[in-house]
Amino acid sequence: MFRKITSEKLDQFFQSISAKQSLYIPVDREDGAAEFRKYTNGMKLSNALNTVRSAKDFFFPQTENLAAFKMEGKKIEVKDIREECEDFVIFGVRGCDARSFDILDKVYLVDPVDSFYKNRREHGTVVTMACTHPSETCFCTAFGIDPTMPGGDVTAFPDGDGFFLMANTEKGEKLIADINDLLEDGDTEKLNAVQENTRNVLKKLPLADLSTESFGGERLNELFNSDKWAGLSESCLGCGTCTFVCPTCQCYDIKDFNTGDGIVRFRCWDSCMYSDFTKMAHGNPRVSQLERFRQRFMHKLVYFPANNNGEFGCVGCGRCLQKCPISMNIVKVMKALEVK
Amino acid sequence: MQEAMIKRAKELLADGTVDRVIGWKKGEFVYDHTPAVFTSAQDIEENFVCDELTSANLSKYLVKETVREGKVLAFLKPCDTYSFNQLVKEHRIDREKVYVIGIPGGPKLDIEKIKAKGITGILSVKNENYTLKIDTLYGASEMPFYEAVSEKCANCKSKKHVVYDELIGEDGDVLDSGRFETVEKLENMTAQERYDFWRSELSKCIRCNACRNVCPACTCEKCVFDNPSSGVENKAAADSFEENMFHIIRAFHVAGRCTDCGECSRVCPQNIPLHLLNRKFIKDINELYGTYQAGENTTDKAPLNDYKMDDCEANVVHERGVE
Amino acid sequence: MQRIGVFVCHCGTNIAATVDVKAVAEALSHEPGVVISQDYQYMCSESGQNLIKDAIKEHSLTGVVVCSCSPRMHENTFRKAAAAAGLNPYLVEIANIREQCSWIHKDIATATEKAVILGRAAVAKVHLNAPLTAGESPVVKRALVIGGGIAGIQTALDIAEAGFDVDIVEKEPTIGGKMAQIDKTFPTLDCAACILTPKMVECSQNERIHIHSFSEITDVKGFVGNFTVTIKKKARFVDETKCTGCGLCTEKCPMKKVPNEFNMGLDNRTAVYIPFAQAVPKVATIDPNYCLMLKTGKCGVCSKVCSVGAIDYKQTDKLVEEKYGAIVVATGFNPIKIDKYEEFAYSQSPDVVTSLELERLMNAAGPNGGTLLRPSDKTHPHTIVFVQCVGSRCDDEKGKPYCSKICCMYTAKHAMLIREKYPDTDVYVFYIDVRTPGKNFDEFYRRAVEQYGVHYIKGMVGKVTPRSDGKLEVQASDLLANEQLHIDADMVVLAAAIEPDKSARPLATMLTTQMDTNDFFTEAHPKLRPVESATAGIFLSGACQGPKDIPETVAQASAAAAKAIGLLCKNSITCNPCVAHSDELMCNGCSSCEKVCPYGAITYIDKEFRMPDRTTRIRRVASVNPAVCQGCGACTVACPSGAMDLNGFSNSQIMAEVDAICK
Amino acid sequence: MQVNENKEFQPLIVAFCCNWCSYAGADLSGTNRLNYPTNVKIIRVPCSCRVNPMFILRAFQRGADGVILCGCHPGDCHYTSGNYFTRRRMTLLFGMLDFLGIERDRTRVEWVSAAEGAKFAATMNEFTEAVKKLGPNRRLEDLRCRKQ
Amino acid sequence: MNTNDTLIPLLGIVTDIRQDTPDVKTFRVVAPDGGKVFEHMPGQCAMLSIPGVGEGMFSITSSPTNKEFMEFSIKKCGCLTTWLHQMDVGQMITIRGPYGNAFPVETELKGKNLLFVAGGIGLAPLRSVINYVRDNRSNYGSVRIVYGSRSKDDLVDYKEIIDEWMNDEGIEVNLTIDNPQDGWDGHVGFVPNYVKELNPSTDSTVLVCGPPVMIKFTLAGLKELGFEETQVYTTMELRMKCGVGKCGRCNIGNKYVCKDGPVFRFDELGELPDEY
Repeated sequence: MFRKITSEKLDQFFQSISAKQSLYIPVDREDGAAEFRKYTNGMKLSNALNTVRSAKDFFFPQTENLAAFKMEGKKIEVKDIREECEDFVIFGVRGCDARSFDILDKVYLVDPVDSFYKNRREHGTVVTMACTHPSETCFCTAFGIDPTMPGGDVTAFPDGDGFFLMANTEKGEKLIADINDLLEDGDTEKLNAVQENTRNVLKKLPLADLSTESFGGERLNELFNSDKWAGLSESCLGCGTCTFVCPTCQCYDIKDFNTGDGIVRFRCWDSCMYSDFTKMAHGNPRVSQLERFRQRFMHKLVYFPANNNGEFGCVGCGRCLQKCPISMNIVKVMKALEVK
Repeated sequence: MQEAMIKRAKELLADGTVDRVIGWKKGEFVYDHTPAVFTSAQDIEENFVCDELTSANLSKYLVKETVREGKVLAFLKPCDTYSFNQLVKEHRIDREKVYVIGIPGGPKLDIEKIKAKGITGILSVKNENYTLKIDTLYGASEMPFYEAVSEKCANCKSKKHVVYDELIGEDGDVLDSGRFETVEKLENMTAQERYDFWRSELSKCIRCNACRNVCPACTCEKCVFDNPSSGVENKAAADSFEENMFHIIRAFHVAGRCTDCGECSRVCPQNIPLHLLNRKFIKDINELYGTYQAGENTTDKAPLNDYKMDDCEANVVHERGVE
Repeated sequence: MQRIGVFVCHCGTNIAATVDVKAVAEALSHEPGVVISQDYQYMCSESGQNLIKDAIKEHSLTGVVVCSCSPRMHENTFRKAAAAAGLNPYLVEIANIREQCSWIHKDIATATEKAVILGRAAVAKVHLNAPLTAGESPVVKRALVIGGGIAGIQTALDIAEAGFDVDIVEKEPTIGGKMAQIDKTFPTLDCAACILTPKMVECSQNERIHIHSFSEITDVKGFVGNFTVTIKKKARFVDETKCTGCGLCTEKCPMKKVPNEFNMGLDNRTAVYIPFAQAVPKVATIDPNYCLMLKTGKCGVCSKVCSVGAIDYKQTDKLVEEKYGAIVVATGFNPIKIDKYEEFAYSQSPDVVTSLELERLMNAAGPNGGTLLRPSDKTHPHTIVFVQCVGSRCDDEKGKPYCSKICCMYTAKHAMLIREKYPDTDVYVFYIDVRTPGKNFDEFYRRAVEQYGVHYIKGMVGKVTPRSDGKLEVQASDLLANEQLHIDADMVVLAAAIEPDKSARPLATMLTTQMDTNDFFTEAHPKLRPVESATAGIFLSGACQGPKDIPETVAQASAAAAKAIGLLCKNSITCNPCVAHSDELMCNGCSSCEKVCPYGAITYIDKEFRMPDRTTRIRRVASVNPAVCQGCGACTVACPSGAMDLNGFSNSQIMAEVDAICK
Repeated sequence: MQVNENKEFQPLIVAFCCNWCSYAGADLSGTNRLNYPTNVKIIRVPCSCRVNPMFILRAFQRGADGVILCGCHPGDCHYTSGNYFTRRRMTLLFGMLDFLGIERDRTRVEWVSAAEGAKFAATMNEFTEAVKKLGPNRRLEDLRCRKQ
Repeated sequence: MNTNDTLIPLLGIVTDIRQDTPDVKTFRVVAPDGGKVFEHMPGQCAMLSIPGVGEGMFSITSSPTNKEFMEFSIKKCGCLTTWLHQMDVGQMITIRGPYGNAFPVETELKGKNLLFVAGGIGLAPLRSVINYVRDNRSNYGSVRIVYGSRSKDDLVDYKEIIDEWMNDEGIEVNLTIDNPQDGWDGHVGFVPNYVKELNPSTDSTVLVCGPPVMIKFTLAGLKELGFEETQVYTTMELRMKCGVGKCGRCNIGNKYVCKDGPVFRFDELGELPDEY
């Protein structure tokens, strides 16, 4: 199964998918940045390498309601206000974001399983898109990701005038089967050339030689106690930009909102960079920005691999490199802490 | 410029005038300079950078720095000096603990504006006669310098340093900028158009707090939006109302204090033109209560802490612009 | 858990007729924390209050909501009831379901619904009420009287008589005010100076009275019982302590062409001067606008002739700060400027004068030594026309809407005096109405008409035209005879309206007292508290509160003094506990709050804090003086971090009310 | 928002009134039996300057369709200057709300003295009508708080 | 629809409230239809909440052997706990759990001599173990309880200690308070010092819970007495927030208190970065 959808038929392709289920594709915004939007007729697929917000939103949205409560006198009534999740397709997920789902799975699908996340995962079909023009900020290869083979339920390989589609899972096969009429056999030669070209670019990336050698669970205490953290964290603003654009950051907070009619309990993204992140009634175990900054990077580079067979909690998408207000990022941290 | 700054920084460190220097540190790429505190001449020699991409306003760091012992050397661009003054005025910075060297300002470049041209894989950016020569992974590109100038510099309000201990380079003048043009354009839209505009902008907000945390006017010990007992705490906008609320209140809290340094829009990962909210307040203040520039000095009464008996009534809103 | 009692008042049928009070009580009984919800005929009655008291005890209530009339009516009643039952009075909230519900709505269903919502808001608020304790602040046993006219003098004398120190601040070089300029008083026709000057002397001799003449108030801080006032003692270039008032300098001063204010500019004085013979303090003052020495540095005659060396050309304005427990405002009045009334030719002819100018022209100490002569040619006037209500009872912008009250009587006085002294003079008085309510006033007026033959003509003077022969051609209408009159007058006297002194408006701002649109001070209650301002500790004396004649002024002056004495007798006063307070942990020390505080209640202190990371840091934080704060809340909004909050009207309380109303 | 029998839109109006002038003015309109709609619910504050913009936004969030702020006439503030600050704050805030496309007629500042019971009633009648014309507040509401 | 998510709470009713100390109350919670809301093991925690006020993690202080109800001893310190302290019997609360691991009562502790060291509110999690051990007395060796508090009024569960624990065969209870007090003829002094004075035999397994300083010095004292870190357990439930190890707060190094804890043996903690 390796068939092609040509550029001319792309609209038809999107239309026929969106006729059955919600389809999300990356589109260009007026400000030049790309974001995933629900497909409607006439929408144009973005050429951007990546969206500002990662694709994790589809499975782990910034806010989601958990339950509602009605209070009367001493009585409490719990109400399930979960919205029925319908099938949806995300088209155009890059290899880095696709990997982030694996990482999120290791948090949310392990016991105790998060049913909200699971529900969304089950209903979502991920169509990835192979990269052709990686940016200078890309370093996914450092984490063993091949952006030319991004995985997902279906992979779309652009060859310049359309996409070759490859189903990787049953869900993917079903998706392709549904639109099989639109597909045609194509010349894979051009595709091979594109892929080859991409691989060459990957080798030339400024961060191509970034090494993860120095990280992982083994050096936990050594890295934790490094004297480099003070300098690295000193200008951190303590904002949540890196964590919110990060495809693998998954910290959350649970909050109650009084609607006047009752209480809605919702979950929302939280950031370990925030000064009150760990503040609880009895105190705050991470009082300084140094500790919070260290936590974020230790988590991705040390704690997560320590608990997950060496797999890192970063996918090298480069969003934090582009978006940090003060240009501090995981690459600078890795380079500062690495053992040469 | 950079050489002169490095030289002075080393001298002032050596003669004990200051014991540390706040400036910018080189990054991995041509554009990712990080504000940093230098304590050694060697570190300065190797890593100090000041070029067309060192946009970050260093003034706010001095709130933290002046709590510490000793004196710090700060390199401040004209716009940063306004923020600095405002913070001194609000007793947030101990002026005595800072040695201010005024340096010429922009125009600084906005790397996002280059990327928005579809230029990707940027390896180097050079300004040759106001044409940017950009070397990328995919070959060389070029674009006019001014098309890549950041919003805050494109509408620069002043090249004048309002406070300094010494200057490197010449001092400039307050400029007659067209910074209110976009605000005016919006004012002349219909209410529905304005509503649609702001909804499409503010709905992008991810509440990362970058705008707030970078803002030199937002130095509250505890922000109301982080404070559960304020009644308006919220961590993420769970409804469009909260998106509006956060930005309205933030703009209101800095109204009359915002120096229009432009950092909020610069750091917004979603490119929301937040500075327009602040500029709207500045424009209204200028028009209704007389021209006022926050940070211009440390003495003038802030417009919201002041009044005139014959101020206009609030219904002036009904009489202006387009409904 | 909160235990809240709700008490719904019928107010007879005032509430119950349009609001289903039982339904309100029933609906509110389901609100969170409400343990008892009752209705009653009259909650403010003794038995109604007992109902509340009993419920507080029986149900150990932690909060009380009374749905009744406006809190402006009975908040205190219910607070006292709660306190009597052992509940902190500030745990009581009122839902105003009478003035703001039952009295304005007709439909029972919607009015009831609204009453429930208002009650709900009060319940939501009372959940967050904190017990408050009113502090006490000491009373400074000293009073300040602003203005040294007859009002100020009388007030000061009365306060001093009661045994308290009192300061008079007078902006002119001498006390005495307008009364000192008046020739005779109505209706007794006794000499004003003869009854005023002994009082002035008494002031200067009473050791409890301290006169700051030629001084102004520049700043007032503080609050009832504890005002701090900055007084600017303007440089008079004469050492008050040395000057004996011998007057030699005034005789020798070469600069003799200075218009004499005391005589309304009708003659001249010297650059160094004593306003009038009986001035108190009798101290010379140098007018820097005219003094050659001060202007050109060449002269110094006065210094040379002064035997005690009192002249001091280097003297500068001096600021003194004093503390007072009470302040009495007695800033008085002035006749309005009448240049705008071109029809009366005031600016064109010196023979058109105001009534106050006439007083000086007739006064023995006046420019003509008491002989009434035309200012223009110093001849004896044979025909004098008085015009009433010049600028009074006037709808246009030139004048004042109110009646100046004293004009009718002083004009009758003038007419009578002229007719008595110069029987060959014809006197015409043009009036709209003659207003003579006052003891012996109408009799006085009738005497002028009947006994002295003054021609009272109901009508208006349309135009006064100075003629080349020196006569003033007066065109007027006689409304009763319905005819036009032409009178060739020698003099025209205008009864100019009176207005508050110009210094009153800025003073009101400093004192945080209210004024009406005419700049008269507003009394706390027009009927029941006529000599108090709405700002505690500030009292009103004399014409600053409204036009008054001398006996009324003196009566009010004594009344204000009595009020001030009542305050000064207390050792301390209870403060309002609904004041602002700053959460030091959140305060940025940015000074925004201080800038908007009208009372200067906020100061900054450097305080050491233990930071979360166990280090310590010294931070500048705001601190509110609860005795000074009046609880307006301006600071709470100026504070961006929300560190500043207001007791009794806290952010969370108001938001709870909003939430409850919008529920 | 309340919906009555005939389904005519009934706006919810929150009125912040200063204790010294406007609240007394509201009382006076009651004393004089001057009608204004039940839509108006009054919150008493010591001075108009106590009203934080957050309270106004909060009211809109929770379902108010109009917010009006009443204080002493300029110059008559019981606390001397409170209403002057209010005037500047609200001018700027309302300007900002307008800038964001929120209907102008949903917000208002009105000076009502203790003697102006008639003005209070007239103002409330007028304001309620104006808000009624605008219909329910949609641009500044919180969907979670919308009444079913 | 699947509502069986661990973040969705169940309901409980507070059937009894006991004022233990001036700032500690013990709440008895049962399911709305009677019985326990869920089963647990000693040392596990539950998330209690009043919607709109907040959620909070509390160790379950009753023993699993109690088949009728669960109990929570809660010190007033924040917004939620203040609310809980103000509520009346009959109030519903939401509850989810149980969370975290338990003291290894069925494995490593079995057959061992046990030394419980508690300070202040730190007795709450240990009470569950103590009563579990008392109810399964034959499975364990000797039991000694060292419990101290600021004053005698601050001793939580004091009545149960006197009436039951002290009367049990083979249980030795040693109480201490920080400062001398009228009506107190027992030991006076800090817990760590008292432990050292008592000089317990090193063949015991120790369960410590209390304020961080107390734990620190107790551990040091035990080491002086010859105890190994492998013999000492503590619980760190104060670090738990969401309860399921996903919200990102509870980790100490790569260990998640919600999942790997809250009960830790000191040798395990020793390997972790110094962040607790």
